[in-house]
Amino acid sequence: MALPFQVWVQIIINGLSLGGLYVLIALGLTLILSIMGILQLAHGEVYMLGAYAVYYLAVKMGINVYAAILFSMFLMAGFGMLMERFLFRRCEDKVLSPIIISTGLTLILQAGAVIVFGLYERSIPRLSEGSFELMGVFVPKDRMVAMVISACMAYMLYLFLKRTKLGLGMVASAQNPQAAQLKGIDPHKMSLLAMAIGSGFAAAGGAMAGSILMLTPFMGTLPLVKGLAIIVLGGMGSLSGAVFGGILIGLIDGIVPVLFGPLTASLAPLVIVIIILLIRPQGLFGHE
Amino acid sequence: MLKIKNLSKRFGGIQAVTELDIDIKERQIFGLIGPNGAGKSTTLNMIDGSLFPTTGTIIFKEENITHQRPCSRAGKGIARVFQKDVLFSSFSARENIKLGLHLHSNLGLKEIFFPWSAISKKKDRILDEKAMEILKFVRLGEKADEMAINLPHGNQRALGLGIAMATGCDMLLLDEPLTGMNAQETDQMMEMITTLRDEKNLTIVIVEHNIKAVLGLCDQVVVLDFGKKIAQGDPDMVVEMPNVIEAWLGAEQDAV
Amino acid sequence: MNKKTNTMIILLFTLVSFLAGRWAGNDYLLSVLILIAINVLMACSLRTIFILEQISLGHVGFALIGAYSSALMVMKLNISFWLALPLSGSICALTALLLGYPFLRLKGIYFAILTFMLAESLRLIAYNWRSLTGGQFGLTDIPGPGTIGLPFLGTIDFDTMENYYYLTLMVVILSILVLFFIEKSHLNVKWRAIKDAESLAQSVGMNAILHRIMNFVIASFFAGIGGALFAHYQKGLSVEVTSRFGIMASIYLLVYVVIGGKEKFSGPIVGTIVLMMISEFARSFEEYRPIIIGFIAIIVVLFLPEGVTGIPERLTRLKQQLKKG
Amino acid sequence: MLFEIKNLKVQYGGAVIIKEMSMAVEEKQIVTLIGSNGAGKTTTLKAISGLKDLTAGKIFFRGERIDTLQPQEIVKRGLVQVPEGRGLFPYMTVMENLRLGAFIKKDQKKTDDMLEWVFDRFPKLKMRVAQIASTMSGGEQQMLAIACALMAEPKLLLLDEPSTGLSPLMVKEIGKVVRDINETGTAVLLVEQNAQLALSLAQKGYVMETGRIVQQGDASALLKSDYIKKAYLGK
Repeated sequence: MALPFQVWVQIIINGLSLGGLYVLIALGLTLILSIMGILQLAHGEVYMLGAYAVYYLAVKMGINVYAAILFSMFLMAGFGMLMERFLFRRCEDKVLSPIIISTGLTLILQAGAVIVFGLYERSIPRLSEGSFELMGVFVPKDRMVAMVISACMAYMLYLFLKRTKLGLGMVASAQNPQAAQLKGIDPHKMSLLAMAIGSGFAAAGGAMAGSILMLTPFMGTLPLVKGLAIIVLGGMGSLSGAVFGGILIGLIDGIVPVLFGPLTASLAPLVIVIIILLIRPQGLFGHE
Repeated sequence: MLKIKNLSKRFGGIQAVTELDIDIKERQIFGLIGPNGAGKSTTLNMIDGSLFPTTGTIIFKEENITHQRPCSRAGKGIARVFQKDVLFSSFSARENIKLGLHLHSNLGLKEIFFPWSAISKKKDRILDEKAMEILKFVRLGEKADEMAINLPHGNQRALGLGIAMATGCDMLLLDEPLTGMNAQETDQMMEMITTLRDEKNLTIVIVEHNIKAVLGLCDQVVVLDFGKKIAQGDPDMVVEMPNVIEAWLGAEQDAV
Repeated sequence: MNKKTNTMIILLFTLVSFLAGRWAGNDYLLSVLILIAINVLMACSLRTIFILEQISLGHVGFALIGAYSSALMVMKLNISFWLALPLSGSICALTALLLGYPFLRLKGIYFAILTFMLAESLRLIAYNWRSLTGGQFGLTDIPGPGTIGLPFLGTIDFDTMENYYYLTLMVVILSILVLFFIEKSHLNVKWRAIKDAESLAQSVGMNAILHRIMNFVIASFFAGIGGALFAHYQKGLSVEVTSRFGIMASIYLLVYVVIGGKEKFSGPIVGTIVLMMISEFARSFEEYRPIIIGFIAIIVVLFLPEGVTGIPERLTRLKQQLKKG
Repeated sequence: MLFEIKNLKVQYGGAVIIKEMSMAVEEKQIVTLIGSNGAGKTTTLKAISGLKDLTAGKIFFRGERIDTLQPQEIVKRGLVQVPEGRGLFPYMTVMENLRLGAFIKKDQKKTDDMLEWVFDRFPKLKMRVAQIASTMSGGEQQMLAIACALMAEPKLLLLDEPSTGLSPLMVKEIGKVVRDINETGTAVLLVEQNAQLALSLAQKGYVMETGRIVQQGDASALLKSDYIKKAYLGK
């Protein structure tokens, strides 16, 4: 495609910053899926609530944006743990019941957000003002900051899961829950931890999206759809798959609409997922 | 009956089966033995079609079936008794056998969608009789209407054998049929397997660890190790071979 | 609940819905009844997928295909409504056939995710394909079935609300009967066998993937019919996130099935009617409706996992336990 | 008495899986529980390690009642199980699996010492610390599973059918390992279908059939009894 070089840089950076957001969502979903074995369809609403929490903290109460984001992450982590303790833990099966419960939550939280926050769009203060020049293109700083934060968080999660005993215990619980229990790993504790980390990540994602885009009660649906595509694409419960898939889908969303128009863009993720699943049914990074 | 030529299978980086040649004659009871992870199950999976080989061919009754799905192989006369999914758990024993019979039930569209019509009922009665015959053979005649899931373990395995018989197969693949059975159940199962060959003229392929059963049943065995054939022949002879002893049986019969 | 109950509930549904049409009297109530009837069909066809232990979160995706294809056929190709209706179902069936192989190799949660993506992608396509679907403004002025002369009944104008209701009801009941026949047929026996032990089923000669695709195709056909009926009732289509074709609509359907009870054929019928009635009674506090449905969904799943149609069995079990002491 | 089960009963749904059973393990003993599939052996083990709720009965370990405890609490008290199917973490390395074996141990240094000890005992594992567990052969996996359990320094080791699916050669190896472990002072409860193996290793044996203990006593005596010979050894 004969696009000017600057446009290329621009859309790739857009894609990567979207990708960063998607990675945060997908990591949370994957963590919850692999450790608890459930599909958390209210994850998008946690993202939405996380963003609104930052809005209230930063705009209404005047707290520093970064402090507000941190606070919102802890708040949502707590909310996630409550969901695990009082809803998901009580499900009899792992597939259908959590789907219904989390969709029930989606209905409640979305409608609740409409009632409490109203339908008008709001925004969170930017993470950073101004822009800088990169290869002849002006890149808004807030996007770069968002990308860096996502990358750091993903790396910290990796270190936690690989290097700490608790993290290793979580991965173990995902691979063989019963054996993990026999090693003295409490599955409920691991589920609580997964929900806490996942929800915290979603809150961070929501806050960053809120500073780049707008806040609405329905803002959670899109990232949920993307997050789900990513976890199928990346491979069932694979964290590296989530990172790779997130960046890939982000780039597609950044590049394809500009190159081929919105119609192709709306079909692209599905087609790519189907093609990859035809070649590798377990996803890119999944185990057989 | 079944010819396997130059069969290989790779999973990612692991070579599960390497250049395997096997020739199974009619009415043979053929044993596939070897240590765990030697490629026995993989081979069985390629014979029944749940896995396709990387290279090589499988010929059954003069026909190349290498890339046919399990359901079409069932139509050609290959049936399998599984180790795990032995039976249809939410059906009764009789219905289990009838599901095995389904290839021979000759149901037309009309009977499929109108099971209460007179013709369907008549065909159903014929199926019931056939099913009872098979149930009696596997010694479950009295338990025809019990739910399969509630049967004791030994009965479940027998029912699995019955389902496979019901397909009217010529070749039966048995995946560790004796695992988890006590001596009495083992004897019964072995007797049934021999009868199947002698009276029903079936060719039988067995994967089994129980060395006594292998010696007692098989006419011919192939020993696999690391995906390769290391020995073939008469079972009594094979278990004396030094490389088989080293790889599989262990040096002497001390502790066990 | 014994086996006769399913038949009873279908009969009762038929009878009551015919009478309801007479009693309704005004267009508003009739429109509610039409939506209930369409949703009953959607929920029943969704349950068909459940028989093979799959969960579809994208059932409205097929309704969308059905709705748009029927509307476009009538509007752009001048095909008669009576032909467009079955054709739109067939287009859905064809789509399901094409998607069946890549989709149905996945099970459980992953199939659910794929169907979820499908529905959302279809919605976005309808939103972005302006030349065909009118984009965000959607299609307007979709013609109804019009006037037709029928033997014994004379000329009937199906564009009136009451007549369209009866037409919808006829199509819905006919479809439910077909689904019920399938439920009672040997096809369903095979599906249950495949659900129990897929590899064994294949080993006795059942083509599992073919059966899975067939099941998906049948369910999608009726979803398409439902969508087409909706298109010609609503006379206009839109694909906003909050519309009938958004993800939320799929979720509502799933909730109807589960709350009614997925194990029983009559489950989705009962679930849809009960929930849509509750939702209708809550009309005066519009904003709170999703919250009410959400709470009901959570409570039913936690405390009554077999759904409403499972209550009688639960009571019998309780009685037995009480007798035992 | 190190370990004791009193009048255990386990029900699942409507079915009674274990009707009534009692058994005991003394310090430093190898005790075996044999029986065919469906006799209730695995359910018994699950009940012991807290994975299944008891309908009735009591379980004692070192004088303490443990049937009301969570699985992780039971492990902390020194009762460690190697479940059927080995209970490894398939996509983790040998080293990670071993470290997880010591999950309940707080002291990092002690874990490292324990690791050395285990490597002395299983030199083959030391060469393969970076290998992914699922790529090992069945026998090696069984060894790794036992090694993992030892990392938790058990007082009583429960082994659920360690010989299943293994070749006769591997079965012998397992037998040796069990004897070795026992010589270091760890009591072992061995659940097996392979009666020959189990009874030749153990000092005491219990025979379970359809949810009940039908025979018990000295292992060597059981091995010679007509009942065992007929039902389990096929002689």
